Amino acid sequence: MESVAQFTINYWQFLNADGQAVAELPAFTQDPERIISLYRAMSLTRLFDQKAIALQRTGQLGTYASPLGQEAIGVAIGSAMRPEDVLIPAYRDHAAQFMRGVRMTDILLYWGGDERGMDHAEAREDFPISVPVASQCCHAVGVAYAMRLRKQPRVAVCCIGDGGTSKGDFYESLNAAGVWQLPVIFVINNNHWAISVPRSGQSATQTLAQKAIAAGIHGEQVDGNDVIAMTARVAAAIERAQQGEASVIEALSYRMGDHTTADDASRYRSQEELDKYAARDPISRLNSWMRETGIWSEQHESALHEALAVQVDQAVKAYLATEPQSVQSMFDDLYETLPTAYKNQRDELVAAQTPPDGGTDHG
Amino acid sequence: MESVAQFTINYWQFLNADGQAVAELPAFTQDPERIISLYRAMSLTRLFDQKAIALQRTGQLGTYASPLGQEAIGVAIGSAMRPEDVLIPAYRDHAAQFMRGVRMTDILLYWGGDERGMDHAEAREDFPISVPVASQCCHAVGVAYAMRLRKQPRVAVCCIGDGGTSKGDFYESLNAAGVWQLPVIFVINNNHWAISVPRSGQSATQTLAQKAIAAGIHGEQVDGNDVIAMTARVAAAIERAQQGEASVIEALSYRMGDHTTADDASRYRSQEELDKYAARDPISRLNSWMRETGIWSEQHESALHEALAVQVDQAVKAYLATEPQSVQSMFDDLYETLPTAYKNQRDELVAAQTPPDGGTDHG
Amino acid sequence: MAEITLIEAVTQALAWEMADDDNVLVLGEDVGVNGGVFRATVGLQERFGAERVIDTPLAESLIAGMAIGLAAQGLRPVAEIQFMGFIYSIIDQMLSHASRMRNRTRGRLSCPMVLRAPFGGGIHAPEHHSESTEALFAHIPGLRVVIPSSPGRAYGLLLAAMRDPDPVVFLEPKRIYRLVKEEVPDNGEALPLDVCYTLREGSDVTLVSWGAMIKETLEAADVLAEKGISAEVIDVATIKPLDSATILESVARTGRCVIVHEAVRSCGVGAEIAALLACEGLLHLMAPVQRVAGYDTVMPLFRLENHYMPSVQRVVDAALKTLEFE
Amino acid sequence: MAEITLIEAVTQALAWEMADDDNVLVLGEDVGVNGGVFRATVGLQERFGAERVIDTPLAESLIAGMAIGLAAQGLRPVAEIQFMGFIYSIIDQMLSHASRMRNRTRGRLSCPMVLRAPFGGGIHAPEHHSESTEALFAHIPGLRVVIPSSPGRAYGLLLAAMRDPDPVVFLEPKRIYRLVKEEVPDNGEALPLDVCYTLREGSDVTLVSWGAMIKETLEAADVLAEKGISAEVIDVATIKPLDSATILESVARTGRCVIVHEAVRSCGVGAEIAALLACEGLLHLMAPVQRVAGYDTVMPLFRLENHYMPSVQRVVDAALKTLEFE
Ligand SMILES: Cc1ncc(C[n+]2csc(CCOP(=O)(O)OP(=O)(O)O)c2C)c(N)n1
Ligand SMILES: Cc1ncc(C[n+]2csc(CCOP(=O)(O)OP(=O)(O)O)c2C)c(N)n1
Ligand SMILES: [Mg+2]
Ligand SMILES: [Mg+2]
Repeated sequence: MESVAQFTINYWQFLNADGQAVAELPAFTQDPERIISLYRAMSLTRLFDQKAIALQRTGQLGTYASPLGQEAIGVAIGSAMRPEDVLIPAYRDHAAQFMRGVRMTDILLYWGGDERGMDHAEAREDFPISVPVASQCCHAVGVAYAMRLRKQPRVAVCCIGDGGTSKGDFYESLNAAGVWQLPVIFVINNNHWAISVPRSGQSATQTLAQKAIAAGIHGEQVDGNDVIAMTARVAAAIERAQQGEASVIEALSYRMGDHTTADDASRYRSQEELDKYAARDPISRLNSWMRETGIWSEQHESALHEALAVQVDQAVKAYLATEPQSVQSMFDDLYETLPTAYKNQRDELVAAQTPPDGGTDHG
Repeated sequence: MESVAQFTINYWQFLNADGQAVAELPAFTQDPERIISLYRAMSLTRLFDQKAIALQRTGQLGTYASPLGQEAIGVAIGSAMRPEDVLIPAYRDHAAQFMRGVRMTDILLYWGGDERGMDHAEAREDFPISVPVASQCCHAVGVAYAMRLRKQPRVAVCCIGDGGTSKGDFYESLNAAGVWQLPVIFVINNNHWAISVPRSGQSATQTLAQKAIAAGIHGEQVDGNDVIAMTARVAAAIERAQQGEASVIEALSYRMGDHTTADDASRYRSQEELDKYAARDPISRLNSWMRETGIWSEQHESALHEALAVQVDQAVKAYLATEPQSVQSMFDDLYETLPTAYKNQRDELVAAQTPPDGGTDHG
Repeated sequence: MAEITLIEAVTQALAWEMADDDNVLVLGEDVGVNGGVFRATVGLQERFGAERVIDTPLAESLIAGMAIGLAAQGLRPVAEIQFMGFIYSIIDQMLSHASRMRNRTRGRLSCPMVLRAPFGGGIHAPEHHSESTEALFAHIPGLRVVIPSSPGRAYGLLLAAMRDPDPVVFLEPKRIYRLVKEEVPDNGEALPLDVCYTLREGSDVTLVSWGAMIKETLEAADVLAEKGISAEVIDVATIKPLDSATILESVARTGRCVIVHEAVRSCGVGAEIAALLACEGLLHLMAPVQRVAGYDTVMPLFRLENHYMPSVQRVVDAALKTLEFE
Repeated sequence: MAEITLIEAVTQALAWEMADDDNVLVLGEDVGVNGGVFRATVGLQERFGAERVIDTPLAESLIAGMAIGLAAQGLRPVAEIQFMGFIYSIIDQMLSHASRMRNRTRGRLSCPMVLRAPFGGGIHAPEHHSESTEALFAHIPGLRVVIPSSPGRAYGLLLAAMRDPDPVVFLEPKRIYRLVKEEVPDNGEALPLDVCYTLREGSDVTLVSWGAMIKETLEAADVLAEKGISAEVIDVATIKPLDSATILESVARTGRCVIVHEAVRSCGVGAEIAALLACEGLLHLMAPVQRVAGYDTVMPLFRLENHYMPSVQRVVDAALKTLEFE
């Protein structure tokens, strides 16, 4: 018997749960603007989230998936990506989408049952939200392959949850990324739950980062509630990706809210667990550090919140004021040109909306 | 940054390519009977294989997948398994199936286009051959779950190829086996090719054994052409499985023949490569060692071959003499009881075979 | 006896059968502690233990494939796919293995599994949560596909599905999960599979439907009755194999047929029923067959879903159209 | 100009388009060095390089999903699934993403991909290598499903598929891959999608088919002609969307229709065509529609496959049956 292969998984953290630096901080942290922009983005996401949940509770939004407590992940992704990169998100990644230029109104439209939310004016090459878990990973491989084929210095960044790592599509994609040395990064939001199934119910592995070992690509674990670590590590992965090394980043976080507004997490998890993770909050952590380093104050905080509240309110207003789509819109982008075969049906649909004068009343 | 998880993959070999012991041999090698039975089984598989190819070439068998050069893997699996265990084979595993009691005639029937080959009289709980690559891995999980639920000291052994390790089903199954600590073993026949795609085209990993790391189960590499190593390591995995530790065994071998009789491997691989691997043949390797240890001679060899030839000939005769199934057999096991809805069709089918007297002639 | 909803009838059937037969297992995503995202399996894990009510990893192909392995070992797995929108990755396991295990082994092994999944629109669910793709399964030989339309039939048909020796895809119309309540005695009595249920007799036109659309179809029959038109309403219930005798017999009497389903029109199960009439019931037909179905487009997000789904009005209009022919 | 087979026409179309449009890529299992297990992509990797003719790992969902990513980036992927028997694990990607990318993003992204797969029985292939399950794709809104039945149509329709702005499932009847040869000018001229091809005009009965069964259908028309019966033969070619006008117009003239397909009868595409006649062509029908199809059972292993597949005799018998009605 001889040992023929050895592997190690590393864990990265810069700020601990109390906002204290536990390692030498990356250079970008010297730039208060940059730090404040991360802070602002996380705060915006949280405010948006509260608003979205309120809209849902009052019947003005459909089922909605909250990223509460996981804002650092999306913000770091969005912050490290360049405009020319492509984001392939799942359904809990609007923090990243906002950073990419997707409007809050678009996200509200989507969860409000309107396809136009996926037709955002910015980030035109980014993928729309993917609901079928892990299916988006295969798209990321295709996007990255296209970039490599065209010798473009771009990367594809794909988001997935801890539950999603159990799906075949996730693995098939990692494996292919390894074979072709593609510029792609898979960021796992390990928020410890997949609806009611805990992380331990998904996989017996010590880490999710080690899934990368099965694909021969880079894998590492990062404190997903440390936006500095996340930003640094996603940036490093983007560097590697351009050299042809794909990565898995397991971002350790926690789903502080229900799975979606249709869920009631108290059925399956304890308040103690919530309390434990509340203490690791990404926003208050960065806040502590910013105050410690003197770049942030109570005044800054309230000014920020006022500004953000205005922004969110405007987005909500725009959402609520959006004219509904025509019914025939459901046919209009089915194909580039609607085949003759379906024209009748489109006509029927339109006719069904406008009962002809003097039409029979079947009530 | 800190290292949070470390992994090692080990490689096992007892007899090197020349048949020399390179490590202390396991106890069972002291028993000449046992060794000779392994040798006999490998030789039988090879003789059967030659015959099957000849039958195919002469139009007496359909497309057929040869295990040439990989006989040690199936023989070791079959030899290490107990009757109460369950084999879940792919399509190149008849060496293992023979050891389980499946008749050569049954395997010929299957490749000869007759379903009755899957209705073998022995090993009634073993799965039939699985053609959709990797799909059988999920079945193995179910079988192993049933064993664990019933607290039976049995294990499920699932066969798959190197190409099959790229499929989502393979990974989903390993992962589930880890979660539930199931008594299941996945043996990968790494014969270096998946039709025309070389091992390197399937995965960037150094080994296939390390796929186990993504599932938190045991993984190791074994010289798949060393029947002693394979037998010992499958036996060890059966032990572990009963303690709730699932395993992946990557058996390093080589596909000496074409993918199937429908393939022409000379289109995509070199004679040099074939020559290199021919020197690692599992049968001649064991033969060398047996002769070295004095339990085997030229006389033994020719007596064995005579006996095996008779056995194979009988099987072929029985195959060729098998009466065809009735046409309606295609309906008879569709459901336990054929639903009324399909009775007409069964009648139509039967009627189509027996043109009524005086029926119209549409020629 | 209390009245229960369709989803409660599902739970009741599962619990009855698990209590009665140790071989019955439930597996799927969130079926355990959480009792299923629709609460179909609520209380089962507490009562029957985590070994028999299994929360699986998030892996649908595994769920179906594992059920095949369990069934081959003589267990009776009832697998849940959380929404029909996530059922597609199991088609391979169902088509290549579950449906043909008995056939390909000439009866040596079999696959007595049930695959449950909620389906259909109308509850303002997120994307991919509202489609009706039962036709995909109805084309696979060796399967049964069963769809209840009331609490009583949910109970009786699910019991029958669990006792059936062959694989059954059991699709639950989630829009009517909690819409009506009825008394469903918990007596373990199954209802027959492979037969249509005639819910209302009539002589002028035959309305054929299944699942949630039975609601609109019955309402349409009421509207027609007010107009003096007597509509027969048939709940297909088992869409594969199809009980063509009941449908043909009815159309032989009425001469007119409207088929109602939520699924996309083209190649839906309605096509098979219309084909049945064109092939075997032509001489009975006094008017063209009408199909009132989902449009041949992607089920829209929920703002427009009500426009997509067949309405009572559309069913009534279609019936009236068939009656224009003398 | 040399005559070529259907499979050679496929290769010719791929090569033409790859030479003409740098964005065209071919991907799949064994499509590279090996040139495909049926030789459809032979020579392409040599000519266009391994970056554009991609041997993938053995992972079908990846192949389809990756094609979606490539297409979203403006490439024109032509993905091969080695046999239709291994296509089922991509239904999720095709249904949930490829078919609806344009619709769900309101045109922002689209999915101009082609998915090629050989299908059908009759070549004594191993298990799972002989089924015809085109109906599964014909039920998915947003897709096109195209099936050629001759070298010329293989060339012209495949070119059209590769140039189509939306996803096309292109199914190749492997039984006739090498059965006939014809001259197919390599001129890059596409044939129209979404229309039926009338291969033979006739006035007594309409025979509708597609793919390999066109052979038996044409032969049946010959047999019928000998009996003085004039059969029209329609090759549906694009089974989704369906060109109902051509079929209805023909049946309006003949009053009789026989639909021929290899796939399982229940919920096959034949059902949709028969439904079309029941719904929109009823008044033309002078006799019940006949479906000559694969039986509703698992395609048997090859010893019995010829008994399973529709024969010329069965088509002729069905046509004669429709003619019994006056
Ligand atoms: C393939 C698939 N199966 C099931 C579902 C239903 N579902 C939606 S989210 C979810 C859990 C996902 O958990 P995870 O991947 O950890 O992401 P999280 O929601 O925690 O962000 C499930 C089962 C789905 N959307 N897709
Ligand atoms: C899911 C699936 N895709 C494709 C095929 C076609 N096919 C049959 S064998 C094979 C290669 C398998 O290679 P490997 O797993 O290494 O096994 P080997 O044949 O070398 O024993 C392929 C692609 C299949 N049978 N199943
Ligand atoms: Mg999660
Ligand atoms: Mg191999």
